Amino acid sequence: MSRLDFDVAHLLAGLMVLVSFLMLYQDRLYSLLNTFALHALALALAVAWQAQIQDAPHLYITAAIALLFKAMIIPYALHRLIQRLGIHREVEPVAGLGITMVLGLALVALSISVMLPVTAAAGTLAREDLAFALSVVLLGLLMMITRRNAVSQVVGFMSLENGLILAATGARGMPLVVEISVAFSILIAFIVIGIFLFRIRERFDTVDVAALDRFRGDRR
Amino acid sequence: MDVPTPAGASRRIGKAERGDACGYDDGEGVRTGVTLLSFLLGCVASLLLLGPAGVALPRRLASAAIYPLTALVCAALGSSALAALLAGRVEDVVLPLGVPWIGAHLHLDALAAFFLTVIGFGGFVASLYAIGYARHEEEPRRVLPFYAPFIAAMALVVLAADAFTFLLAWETMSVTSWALVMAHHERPGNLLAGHVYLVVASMGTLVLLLAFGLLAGTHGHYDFTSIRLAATHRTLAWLVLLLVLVGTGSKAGLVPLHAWLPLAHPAAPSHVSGLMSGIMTKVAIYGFIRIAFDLLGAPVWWWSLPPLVVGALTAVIGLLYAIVENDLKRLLAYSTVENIGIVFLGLGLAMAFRSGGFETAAALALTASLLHVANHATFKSLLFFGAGSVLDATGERDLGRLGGLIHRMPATAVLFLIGTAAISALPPLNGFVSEWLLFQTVLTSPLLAPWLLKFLVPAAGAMLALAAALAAACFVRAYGMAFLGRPRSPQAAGANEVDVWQRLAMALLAAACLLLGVLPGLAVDALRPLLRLVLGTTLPRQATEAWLSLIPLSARAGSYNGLIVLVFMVLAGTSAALLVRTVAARRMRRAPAWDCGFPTASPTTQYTPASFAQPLSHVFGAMAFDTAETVAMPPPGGLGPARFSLRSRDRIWELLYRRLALVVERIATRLNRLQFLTIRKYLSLVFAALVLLLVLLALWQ
Amino acid sequence: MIGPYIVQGVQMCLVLVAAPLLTGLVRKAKARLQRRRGADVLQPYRDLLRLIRKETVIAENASWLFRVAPYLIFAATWVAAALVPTFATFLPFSWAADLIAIVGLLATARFFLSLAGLDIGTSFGGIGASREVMIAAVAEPAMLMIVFTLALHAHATQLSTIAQALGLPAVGVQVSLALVLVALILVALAENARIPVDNPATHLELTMVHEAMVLEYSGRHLAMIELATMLKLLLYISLIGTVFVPFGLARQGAPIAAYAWGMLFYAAKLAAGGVLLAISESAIAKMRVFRVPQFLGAALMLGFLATLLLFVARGS
Amino acid sequence: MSAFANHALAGVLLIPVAAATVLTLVPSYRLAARINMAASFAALLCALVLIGHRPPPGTYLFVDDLNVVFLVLNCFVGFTASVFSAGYIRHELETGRLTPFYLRFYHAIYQVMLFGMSLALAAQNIGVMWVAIELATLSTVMMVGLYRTHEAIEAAWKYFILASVGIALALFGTILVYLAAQAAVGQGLPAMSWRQLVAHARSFDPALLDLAFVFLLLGYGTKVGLVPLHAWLPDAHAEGPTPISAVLSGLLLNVALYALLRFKVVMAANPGAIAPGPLLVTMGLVSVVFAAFMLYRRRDIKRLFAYSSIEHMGIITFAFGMGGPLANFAGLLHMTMHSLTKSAIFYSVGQTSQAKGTQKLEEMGGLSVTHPGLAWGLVIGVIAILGMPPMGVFMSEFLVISSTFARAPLLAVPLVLGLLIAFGALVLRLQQVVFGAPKGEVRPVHTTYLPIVMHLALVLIAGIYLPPAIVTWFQNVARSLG
Repeated sequence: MSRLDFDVAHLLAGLMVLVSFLMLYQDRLYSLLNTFALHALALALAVAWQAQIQDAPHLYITAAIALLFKAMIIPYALHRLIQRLGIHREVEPVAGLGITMVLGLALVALSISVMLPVTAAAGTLAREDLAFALSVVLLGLLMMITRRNAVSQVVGFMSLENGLILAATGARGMPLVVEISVAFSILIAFIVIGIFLFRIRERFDTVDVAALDRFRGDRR
Repeated sequence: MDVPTPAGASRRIGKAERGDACGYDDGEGVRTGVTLLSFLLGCVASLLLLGPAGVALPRRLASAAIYPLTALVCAALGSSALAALLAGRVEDVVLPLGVPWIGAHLHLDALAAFFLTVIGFGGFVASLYAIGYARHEEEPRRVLPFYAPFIAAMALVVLAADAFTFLLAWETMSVTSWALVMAHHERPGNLLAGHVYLVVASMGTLVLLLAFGLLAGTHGHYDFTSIRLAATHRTLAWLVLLLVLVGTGSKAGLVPLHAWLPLAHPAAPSHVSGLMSGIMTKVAIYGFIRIAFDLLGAPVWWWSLPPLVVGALTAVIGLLYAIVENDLKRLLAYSTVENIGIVFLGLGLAMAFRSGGFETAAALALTASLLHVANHATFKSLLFFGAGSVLDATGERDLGRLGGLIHRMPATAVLFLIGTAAISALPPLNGFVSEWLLFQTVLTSPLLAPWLLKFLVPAAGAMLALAAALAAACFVRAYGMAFLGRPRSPQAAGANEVDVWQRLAMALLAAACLLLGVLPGLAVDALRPLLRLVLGTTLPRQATEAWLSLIPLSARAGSYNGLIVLVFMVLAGTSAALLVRTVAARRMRRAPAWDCGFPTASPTTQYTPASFAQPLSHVFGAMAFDTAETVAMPPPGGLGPARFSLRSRDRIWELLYRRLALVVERIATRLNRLQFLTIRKYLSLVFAALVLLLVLLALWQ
Repeated sequence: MIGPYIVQGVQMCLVLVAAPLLTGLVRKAKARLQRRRGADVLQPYRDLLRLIRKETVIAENASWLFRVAPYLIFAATWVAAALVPTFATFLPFSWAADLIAIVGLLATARFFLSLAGLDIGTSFGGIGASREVMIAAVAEPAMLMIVFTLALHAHATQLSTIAQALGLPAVGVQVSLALVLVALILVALAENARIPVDNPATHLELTMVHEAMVLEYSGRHLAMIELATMLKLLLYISLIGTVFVPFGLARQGAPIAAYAWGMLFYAAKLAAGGVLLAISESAIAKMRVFRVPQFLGAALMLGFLATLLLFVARGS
Repeated sequence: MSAFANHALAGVLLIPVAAATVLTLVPSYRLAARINMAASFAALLCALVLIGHRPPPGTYLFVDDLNVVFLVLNCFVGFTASVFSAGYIRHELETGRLTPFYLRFYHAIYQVMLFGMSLALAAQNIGVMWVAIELATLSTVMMVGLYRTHEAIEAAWKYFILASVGIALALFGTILVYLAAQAAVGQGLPAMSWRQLVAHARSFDPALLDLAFVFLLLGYGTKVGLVPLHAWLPDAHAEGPTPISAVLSGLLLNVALYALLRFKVVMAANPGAIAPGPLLVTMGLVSVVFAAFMLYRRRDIKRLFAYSSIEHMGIITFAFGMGGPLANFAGLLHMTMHSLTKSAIFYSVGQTSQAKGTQKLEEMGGLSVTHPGLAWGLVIGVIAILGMPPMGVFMSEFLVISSTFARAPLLAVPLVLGLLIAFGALVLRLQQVVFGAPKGEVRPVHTTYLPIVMHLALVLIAGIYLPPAIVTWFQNVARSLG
């Protein structure tokens, strides 16, 4: 594998991490969605590049799914959703942005340090790529738990899942990647539909606005 | 420290090294086929089958059929076990059940045979009694399916020769008895009784499980033979001993694990109460003997401390509760606690002597305990049946509402009187014999070398004496309040004698009390194979003594002959009576009792149970429970009554059980918050776990 | 070989005959100490006879137990008394019951006496019974501790053996024995319902223990109980005599003369004991019921102390 | 012969698919229920065939000693649950808690669920297994939300989100395993097949394996319901229809556990990797103790037993974590016994709550007076799950505790404490429901005892006599688990 291929792949992966940070940084839903579209785009590019360098054409399907589904349909659907349900436009972060950023940096550091002992035998690409993918995953999870807003939580989950796809495609010659990405797209579709069906406005916890008492397991 | 291992043990090991099928020392017994054992197992199996029959058979037929059948099977069980005991038979069989690669080991030897005898005859009498008693049972369906299996489980515990089978039977015993306790589930308090009982029981089982885990080692040799051969390390063995004491003590009712006993035993139907108090506690004692004496091998002297101390305390504390108790059946249950304490005291002495290498003294102590086991089984069953008859006739268990029953139910009164006299250790009945033997044992204790024992043993003797005296007091009160005086309630006034089966059962037990008391030598002789099995030595044969008197050590040292005492008393009494009748005026007149000039003496002017116990609780009460006596006098010149009220709280219950419950409750409340988090918080839990593990990983590498 | 059995028989009759005499002696002595002439020493016999002859009155709701109890009590006490060596040791039936068994027999008597007290269902019976068992609950352990100490001295609970062992000059005077003697006296006072624990002569119901229990008895029943009480007193005094003054006791198969000496010694012991008792009774006042446990607790402590001392002594 | 076996395996997987497709078209409830039962029964028969004859391992599917246990158990409980659900759903329809509209796809989804689990178990390829487990999860989510009540939807939602995250983590772990394998086995499918993984595990990169195991533990651990990943479990059990609760407790948890076990084997085969034991033991202990305390404050009977499931999953994980032939044997036995017993309990609980018209514990009481049959079922079931003889759970707990105490006493003590605390709570609730004066209303209910009886009978027999065949089989598996 040529140096260039490696650098480009590396670049795209790094780009995704960067965009994840950007997403953590957003405080308005629309801009968050746009950033996520960007994230998905980066993923599409990365996957496409992998398809190219691994000359594994089936990965193009994954790339296409990423491009169409995640970069276009989902953000659009979520836009509609926000309008339809009249969700507050701004995200309510649990912790301040600064803290979230620091946490994110710590996570990236953690993922790299965890990946360090991995021997090069796993493939020159694999180590860095995995480090990035892991950071994307962790950042997504961080986003899910630092945002109160349902939509932003979904977005967090989707970015997490982008990280997974990145890792999967990064893994040279991994079979079933397409199937997995499809399965995941179904999962996400379910979530979005779920939000729509159950008219979840603010956060995952309150399903129905009509019911004021929030039900969590046994009543106290 | 090195201890002279008893001859029996060493021989045992030797045999086993020669690859003996089972490392037992046969004593004078002969290893035969498995004829007797298979017969016993047949009895057990049929008892087990009687359980489903209790469900399957139509209601009327079931209650009519189950108890007689159980009685028959139990009689067969008991008598064949007695035969096995006398012959000192040793039989093993391994069934392909239980833990697959071990199988269910079953083993019959003198020790097992003795306890089987107790179980068999206890079950027999209880079933006889039940034939009559069950006529008043409103819901036989709640009793019948569990009654026979309960007995079967007890028998199986005694026959089991591997840890799994033992615990299986042990826990089955708990479950079935729990079901029997819950038979009258609608009575207030029985739910609590059942709960406490089952929890304590399973605690005991788990503890025993740990003990067996230690004994079996990492490779899981659960059968007793290999456990016996694997020499457990001394300190480890001590841990095992403590665990076993807790495990079996929780079932036998050692203080402070006794709390369930006075709740559960009275809650069950009376024939079951008799079984639980008279027999089941003995099975627990069997467990202790089997593990502590047989499996653990030669003891060190300080092993004997826990049973000795706990036993002595239990003996006294149990009675202190019994003395102030107003519920007849609870009173009996507390006195069971006392007797268990006495037995464990004897076992502790036996261990102490054995560790010192004084086999004969150990044999004496063990004989005393085992004899007390048999005796307590008889008179406690008798007393519980008596209480059951009283309950039948009056529907009352509260002593404060009984009285005068001696007129209404004469037969029960006589039999119950014999029971009380026996349990109060009065010669010439059987209770006295075992206590006498125990005193003899205590008197041989100067032999013991360790100083601590030198001080503890006489103290234990004092406790024993105190217990004996308190027992007499307690049962004078019980009998006097229930049967003597004038009826304190219309129910008591309208009581009627119970039916013939119940009387028959009680009569059998009373006869047993008298026989065991008059001819103790025979009972002691019957135990000789057992002693040889467990200790490797025996006591001198008693049956050959002149006049069948009991001479454990030497005629000069001390001897007792119940027969002669009985004959003398009878002669003296009758001759006196005849003499007086010849001399005296025959005239006899009935007149009102002396009333100090207040003719209208209502039954309420009698001494109540509380007022009878007042001096005793005044003297001893502070020891066990914080009693608060309050006397409310009317104002000078006021005509209102003066009221005396006694409030006594069980210290152990308050300090131990309630507090434990509180702690669990508090922690539960704390943790319960985790049920009510938001999804985001749950996600953060997952996230935290992930990050934690990753960090650990990063650090580890 | 019928001789020993005759001796045994003689002893049984002896205690029966001597008991009222002893009581009479005590009463006489007390009367003298109180500057009264007092009744004749033989008065107790007359009383018993009179009681027996009298018509018996029993309460309406008295049960059979009430009527059987006196004979039972008498029998138990008599057997107990007959088994204590009086003037000779190792009688043929002496091994039928050792000291513990004797204590047990007395306990039997007490057991039935308290039951009889409860049988009528009057408050007096109740008072008597409950106080009696309270006293017994402390007295019996004390007695057993005494038994322990003696048994540890003699390596036996067999009274004859004990007497023999303590009779040896080797024993000499020992602390533990002294303690035991004191304890035994205290217990004896309590068991026999003597002052300061109880007053046999009182007729004020609320203060009595023993008398309250037998309040309902009359006629021959009362006679039996009185006789049993006298026997008990005799038993304790002869016990003390046998154990602590173990002299002049005739061995089995000894010549007649030895038996005669034994008789004399025994009579002397009884007389001395009786007089001492009378003196103490005239000297001390009766104590409150609830001080009795402390009184007997002292006995218990003494007994226990003695036992410990002995254990330690043995151990070293 | 192998062809026959192949067909059997195909049957286990395809019958549910076919049935699902058919069932989507069947509008009538009664017919659907019958088809459902028939299909599950057919699948069970195929699974039974598999015990005798193993098909040769394929690239995507295979059957070996380990997963055949789970497969048979899966199909068996699936069948009994379908029998139970017939009566249960009928009652729900009559009482109007469910309408035919909601039930339109109930049976179809039921079959899909069974298919997902069977596939996950029979999968040779870790990717296929992952997809299958996700499928099973999605279908159960729909089932949990069946009642459309506020609580049901919320429970479903909670389940859905947490499970999705868990699945995502599991996928990441799977990818890592592939990466680790790829270097040694070479690219492509072989690098994802169990047999290859186990065969070459020792030449894998340990660092990658460790990382992978962390993600797999958390990912599949979420579905096992280990504390602190358990949050979805109680609500999903409590709010879904009871047949589904039984399936969840009896099967889905096992499937996730199965996945963990497989990966544990791989880990164990690699000398350089961290020992998975301590992690499993810790999580197991935490789950046991935590669940034990949580039992005390439960108001809802199904949630109560859901927590007891967490407790038992903890025990099983603990046993496997301890490792060694004895503990592994005990773990396998306990897992089997637990799924049989717990599903039996849920059957009786479901009928009980129908009979009492509520799931609130405090509104129940005196069941033994009003419904003796149900009371027997419930009592025996709970006695069994409490580890009381003569039931099978007793034997497994006996082996777990005694073997542990001999090896590591300090680990056994908290375990025993947890068991005891849980014991107290369950007995308390059991007595409250079964005994005492009757409480709550008494409704007519179509009691179907057959499933309960079948399960409890099996548990009873296993507690007294384990056939040597099964024993040797379990022992082989236990040895392979290391």
